[in-house]
Amino acid sequence: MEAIANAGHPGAETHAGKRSWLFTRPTAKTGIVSWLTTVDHKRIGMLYGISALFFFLVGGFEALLIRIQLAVPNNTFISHQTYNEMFTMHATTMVFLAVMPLSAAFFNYIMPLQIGARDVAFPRLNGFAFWVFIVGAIVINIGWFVKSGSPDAGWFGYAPLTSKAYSDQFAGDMSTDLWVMGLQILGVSSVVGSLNFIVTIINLRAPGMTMMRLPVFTWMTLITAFLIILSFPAITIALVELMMDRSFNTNFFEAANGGLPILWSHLFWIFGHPEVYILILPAMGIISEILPTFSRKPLFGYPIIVFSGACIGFLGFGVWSHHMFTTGMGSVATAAFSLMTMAIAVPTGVKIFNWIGTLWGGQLRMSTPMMFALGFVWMFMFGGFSGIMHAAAPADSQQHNSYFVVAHFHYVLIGGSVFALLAGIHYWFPLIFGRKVSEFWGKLSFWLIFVGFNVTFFPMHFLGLNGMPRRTAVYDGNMGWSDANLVSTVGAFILGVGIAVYFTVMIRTYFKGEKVGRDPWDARTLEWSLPTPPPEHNYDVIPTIHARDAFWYEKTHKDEIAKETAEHAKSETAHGGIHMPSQSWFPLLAASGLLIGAILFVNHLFLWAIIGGGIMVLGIYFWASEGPGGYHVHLEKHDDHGDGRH
Amino acid sequence: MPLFFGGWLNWLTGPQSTIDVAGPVAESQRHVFYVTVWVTGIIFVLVASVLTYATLKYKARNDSDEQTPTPPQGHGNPFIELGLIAASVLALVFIAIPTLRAIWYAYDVPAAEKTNALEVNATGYQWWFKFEYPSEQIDGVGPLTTANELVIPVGRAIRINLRANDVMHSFWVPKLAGKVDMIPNRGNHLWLKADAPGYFWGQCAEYCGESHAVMRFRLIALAQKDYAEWIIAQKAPARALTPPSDGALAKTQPAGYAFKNPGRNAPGYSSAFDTDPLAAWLKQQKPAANENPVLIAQGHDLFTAKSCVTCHVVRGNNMGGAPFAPDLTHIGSRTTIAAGLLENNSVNLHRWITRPNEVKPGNKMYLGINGMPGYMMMQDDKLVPHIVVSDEEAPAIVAYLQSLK
Amino acid sequence: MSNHATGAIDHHHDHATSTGIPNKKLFMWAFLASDCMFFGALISTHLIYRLHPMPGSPDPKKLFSIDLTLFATFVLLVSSLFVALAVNACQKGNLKSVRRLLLGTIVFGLTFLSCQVFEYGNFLAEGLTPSGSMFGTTFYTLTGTHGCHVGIGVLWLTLMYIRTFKPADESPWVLRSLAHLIVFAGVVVAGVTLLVSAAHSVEDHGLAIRSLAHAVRHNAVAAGVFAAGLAILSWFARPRAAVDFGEGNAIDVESLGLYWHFIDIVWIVIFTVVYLFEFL
Amino acid sequence: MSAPSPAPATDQGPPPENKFHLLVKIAMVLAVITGLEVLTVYLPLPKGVIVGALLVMLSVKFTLGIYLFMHLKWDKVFCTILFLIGLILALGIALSLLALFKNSDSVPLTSQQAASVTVAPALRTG
Ligand code: HEA
Ligand code: HEA
Ligand code: HEC
Ligand code: CUA
Ligand SMILES: [Cu+2]
Repeated sequence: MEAIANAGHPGAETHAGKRSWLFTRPTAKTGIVSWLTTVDHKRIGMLYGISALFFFLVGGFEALLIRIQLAVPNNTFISHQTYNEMFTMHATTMVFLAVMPLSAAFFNYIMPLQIGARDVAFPRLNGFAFWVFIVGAIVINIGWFVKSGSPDAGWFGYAPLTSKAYSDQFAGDMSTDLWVMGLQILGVSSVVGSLNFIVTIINLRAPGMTMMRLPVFTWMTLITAFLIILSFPAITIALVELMMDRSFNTNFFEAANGGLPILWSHLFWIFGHPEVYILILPAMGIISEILPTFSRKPLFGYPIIVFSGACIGFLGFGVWSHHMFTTGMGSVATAAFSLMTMAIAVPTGVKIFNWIGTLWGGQLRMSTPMMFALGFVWMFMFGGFSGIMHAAAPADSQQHNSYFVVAHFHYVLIGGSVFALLAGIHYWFPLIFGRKVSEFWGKLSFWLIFVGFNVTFFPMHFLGLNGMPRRTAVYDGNMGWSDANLVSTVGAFILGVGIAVYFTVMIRTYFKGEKVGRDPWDARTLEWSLPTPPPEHNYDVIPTIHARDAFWYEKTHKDEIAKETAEHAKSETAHGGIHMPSQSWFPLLAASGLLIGAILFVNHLFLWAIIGGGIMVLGIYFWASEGPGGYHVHLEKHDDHGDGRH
Repeated sequence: MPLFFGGWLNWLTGPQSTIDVAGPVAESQRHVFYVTVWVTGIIFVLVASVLTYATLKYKARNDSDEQTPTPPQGHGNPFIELGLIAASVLALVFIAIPTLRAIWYAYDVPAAEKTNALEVNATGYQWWFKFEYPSEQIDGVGPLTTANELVIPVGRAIRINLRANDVMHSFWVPKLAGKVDMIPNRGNHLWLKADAPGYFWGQCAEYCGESHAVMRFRLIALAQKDYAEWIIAQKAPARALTPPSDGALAKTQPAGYAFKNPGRNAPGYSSAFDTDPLAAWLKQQKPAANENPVLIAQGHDLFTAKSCVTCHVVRGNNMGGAPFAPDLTHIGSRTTIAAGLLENNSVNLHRWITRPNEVKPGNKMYLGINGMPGYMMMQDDKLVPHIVVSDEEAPAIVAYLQSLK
Repeated sequence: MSNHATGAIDHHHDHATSTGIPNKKLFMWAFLASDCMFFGALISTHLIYRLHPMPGSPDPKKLFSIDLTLFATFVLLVSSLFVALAVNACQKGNLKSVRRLLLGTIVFGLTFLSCQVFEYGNFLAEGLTPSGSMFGTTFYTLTGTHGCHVGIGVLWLTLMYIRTFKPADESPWVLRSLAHLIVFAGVVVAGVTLLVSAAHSVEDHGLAIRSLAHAVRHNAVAAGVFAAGLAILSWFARPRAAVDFGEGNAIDVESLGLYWHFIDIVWIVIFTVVYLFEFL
Repeated sequence: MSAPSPAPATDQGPPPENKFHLLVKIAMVLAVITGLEVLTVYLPLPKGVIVGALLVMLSVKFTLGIYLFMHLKWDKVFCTILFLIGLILALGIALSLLALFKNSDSVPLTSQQAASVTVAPALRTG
């Protein structure tokens, strides 16, 4: 109450002096402290984005090592062990530390703007989710620096390879413990973040922003958030069981004592399949923003696109065993999962068709974001088709764990998710940084990436059909795989150059790019009504929404909107100005407790680990005690936000 | 070079091709694959043409195009959408029907062939395969047991019970059948049939630890007569060659080959072998012409002295052994060693028994397993050498192992 | 735990959220949906392993004491009622009742935990260990995870209880509240020790004053801590100036209540599926 | 239970109705059902019937719990929907898992006493 009262009534400042020093809120707006204590969804979004891009490079670097090793048969570039660590870390990094957080970056930055909110529902929790993510990332990557080495059990860590008996090369090996602990922590981050997004989207919409007026990207954020909160518990349980096995000698996956390793597979994929939709739905959301903007048309069949997104999410929970067609589930179960999986093609197809419908009759501007978006449609469709081939269980019994699968999922993951995320970066760059990437360099990077990507992964279909299993550090030269592998490696380097160009251009643009004003793309959704970069409080006046493409409507009904805004501004000032949440140290403190506890735990210092837990509880306790705080931005006095703070 | 069009086909005819198949099960699976390729291919062509057309037709060609008034702001058309949904469902039905048929077909031996089927047990170990023939019992020993090379009769349905001893593995002979996993504490099975005699490549297809990449095996399909002969030969205990008793044993014998360490990951295959692997296999069944009984006897002694016998059975020569190491009774008649990785010749054998860890990192013969020390053993939490086979000793053991036809 | 951690903007500015559901409540319900999956996976694991038990695995029927479990179930049920009443009281601004009911919930929650500790003690004595058999593995992990949820719930309840003493003026309060919390923790540990020990001696000597006295005698330190702690707690709880806790906090108590009820409901499922089914 | 309220009055609309008696009644009903459940287990009925009865009583308790104790009855339906999404998914997945593992293809080797093939290879020699 106190904080609210404090913020609500002028004069409450007089009490502030009596507050404990502990709860003095950080107020820096620039510098390191401002970033460590930030609760601003835009800054948190940027933090997510930068970390994710960093890990994308790390994951890509690992991929290049993989490709070098496979360039020629019987290569000795890296050892088997290193190779195994490499693909495990490559996948874990790309999935959990690059693509998911990059999506989260967009959720954070863009979604609140799209619904006309000032921030997310629980700003400090949002900061916490980010710091916990960093903790998880650190824990997973500790392996590079310790004797145990990095996790090496594959990204789905099938039991019992992860059990103590088969993963400890020497006493005190902790690489698998790092993986187990890291994923659990990342799970906490994702679930907490997603709960926040769900509440935000459902509760903080601007007046008039009905659910069926939400931009599609926001819809996909919502569905993704649901997938996260509903699928992560399954892997958390699996990881807890594994952790119990490893740390306290229980029997969950100990075959000799009645354990069923296949239970791990089920629990993992109950999470794992929704996870791949967690990776693709945000991408689809981004595409559904870009295509209409650059076609200058509303999205074709908005309701059905939204509905099919929800459908994909829901069906996604009923198909997990298609990763286990070869585990001998019995004919009925195999058939059921086979058919369920195929069913997903229908809602996905609907999206493809509607995107094409959006282009139809439009005025397509082939700017770089549009190029990436069209690349997405092509490549994702292609990857989807090989997914359908997997869905046919008998065909999959040949393709499973072969390079055909590797081809499939890179088509959907890179051609799908990554293309869309790269498109999104181009698309929203002007909004976030007020500068625009040059078309020439943007398109060059697109074509390098597009060509490199296909040269890398198209031949892998043939490798798979020709019987090359995945996760093999070496292969013989007499198997007919040598040419395709070499081509693929060359492709990976073209792709690498493309990515390098992309990053270089982005960095250059940040410093030297062409400056642009508000709404450079003639876009349709609300976030573009903001100046670039958007002010801390986002909207001077919370907008009122009258139509689906809210900003397009504003642009076509200028007078009406201006009048309305003026009225609202008045009433808002009467309320004491714009209320903003205060920054806080405690999310960071709580997360660092988690880091300390996790590191002690993986070193099997279980009792010491309680110290970390204690720090975390203390962090949360202070967090709860300090209250949300808050201060006001008064626009009439300063157009800026430096003042008006208590 | 495969980079021109015809080359794509070369990319599909390797020894583990899933397209160039040799048995009815793999064929049924390929059929389903072809159906999916056709259906998705047609959809791809249709959708891609519309997409291309739309992109080209509605593309803004210059700046002035971009300035023209906004296009009609259409929001969708329910009829088109429903129609496309219906079409997609229809397309899926085309895939679903053969899918269902093949699922049931591939699940187990068809009823008509049940009585004639041969049952085999295959067990996955880190990183090799054990094969047992429950129908071929050897008195006082148990079922006929071999490793890494599964021999089957042509034209008969083979039902393979799949088990795993340590971690998950997967049994995959692409030309004959899709894979089925070998999972600890789970009883899986698959069935397959070879249409004609042949020599097939197989590989573990589930990641199973450090040397997963080199956990391979071979499957040899023989005409009924050859198969029967093979069974008889295999059921017999190991060959015993008596050396001349002229004291020659004391002297070192010539190796009969030159050994130079080819290094880590060096290939173990040869084009000579690949031209007709089945012939090579048949040849391998017969004793070599130039056997040196003295060297072999030396090898036999070394095999015991180096405590190879703690793990390996050579039925007739030594019993005991351990179930987690390959049965070597007839190792000389196999075309490969180290789980299908190296062709079975003197140099490769030499390489394997002197430097197992270079061939197959982390393998259990090197590290020891279940408390049995291997080439290394645990002492005070440190790995220390336990068995050393020197380049001088190796030729005798090689000769001994090769004599075990 | 998070009574103030959350929701500032809407509270103050747009008085209503888009749906009219308070943010915290929505958050809780979404979290509980997620927790359904959590316990769903855990209970499934247990049941899967019960489907085909290993030969020679322990017979749960011989281990389980239905009286004890029934008692624990009633205890949890009553605590659930208390927290429901606490929400009710808070909505009406009845601070004293809120405090009493929260304390009641805590006491019953702890009694439940004591039952669990007691049960574990018995099972361990019978040779059922987490590593000894699959049944032990899944049973301890499942009920232990539930127990952890209860423990977190008790911590949250305690923090909420202490929160009700926050002074309305801005005077510093953190240190006092921390002290409050620490004393509380001492009382809890001592109390549970006494309770478990009492249960054991009731088992040995029958239900009589004598056995209770026995428990106290054997845990003199715990008894001392318990008594002293209670005294300090009542000193902390003495009536003072106005506090900053009222109807406005009903949503905080309600979120806590949702969590607590959910634990109870999970127990309802465990009671039937894990315990009763074994008696068929 | 009716001590005067020290909290300041607020202007937040009509006070919520007093549910004291209702809640106590619900608790009693729940207690009674719990007792019945235990009794049911010992009834000389076919196993299927007992399981059915237990599941029915379980669902009644569950529903009473979420609907009344947890206020779903008085809250916006959206809360119910939100929770049901999780509940139904969890139920569906739990049931499919049980079905998968009940299947004869899934009987663990360790529980097939008769099976002889490589069950515990470490124990056999030769
Ligand atoms: C972004 C992530 C993503 C996405 C979106 C998908 C989408 C799909 N995936 Fe994929 N998948 C992965 C990521 C993804 N997958 C990963 C990472 C793995 C491997 C994990 C591992 O083992 O490491 C995997 C593995 C995998 C397997 C297991 C293979 C194996 O290991 O044996 C299967 C099996 O069914 C499968 C199927 C599908 C299907 C049917 C879709 C569908 O959603 C695709 C639907 C799309 C289309 C079909 C195209 C557009 C539709 C039309 C134009 C309409 C008309 C079409 C028809 C009627 C056919 N995937
Ligand atoms: C979103 C997920 C994602 C992404 C983006 C990628 C991207 C890439 N992947 Fe990966 N991959 C997976 C997810 C992903 N992958 C998964 C889930 C697996 C399964 C793992 C398992 O089996 O457990 C896998 C496995 C996998 C394999 C199979 C390994 C095996 O089975 O043995 C291969 C082989 O070629 C491969 C290659 C690549 C390549 C070449 C890229 C390229 O697209 C990468 C492009 C990026 C770059 C080339 C970076 C460029 C960087 C620079 C220019 C700067 C240099 C960097 C530094 C100095 C830090 N991946
Ligand atoms: C610790 C037990 C152990 C000892 C001791 C041992 N081996 Fe092995 N041996 C194995 C295992 C396990 C394999 C399978 C390794 C693999 O392929 O991963 C094997 C494989 C082999 C093979 C190849 C078999 C095939 O079919 O592929 C040969 C030949 C062999 N060992 C010979 C020897 C000789 C000679 C010695 C003694 C100098 C020896 N072994 C000592 C365990 C042992
Ligand atoms: Cu065995 Cu891979
Ligand atoms: Cu999947």
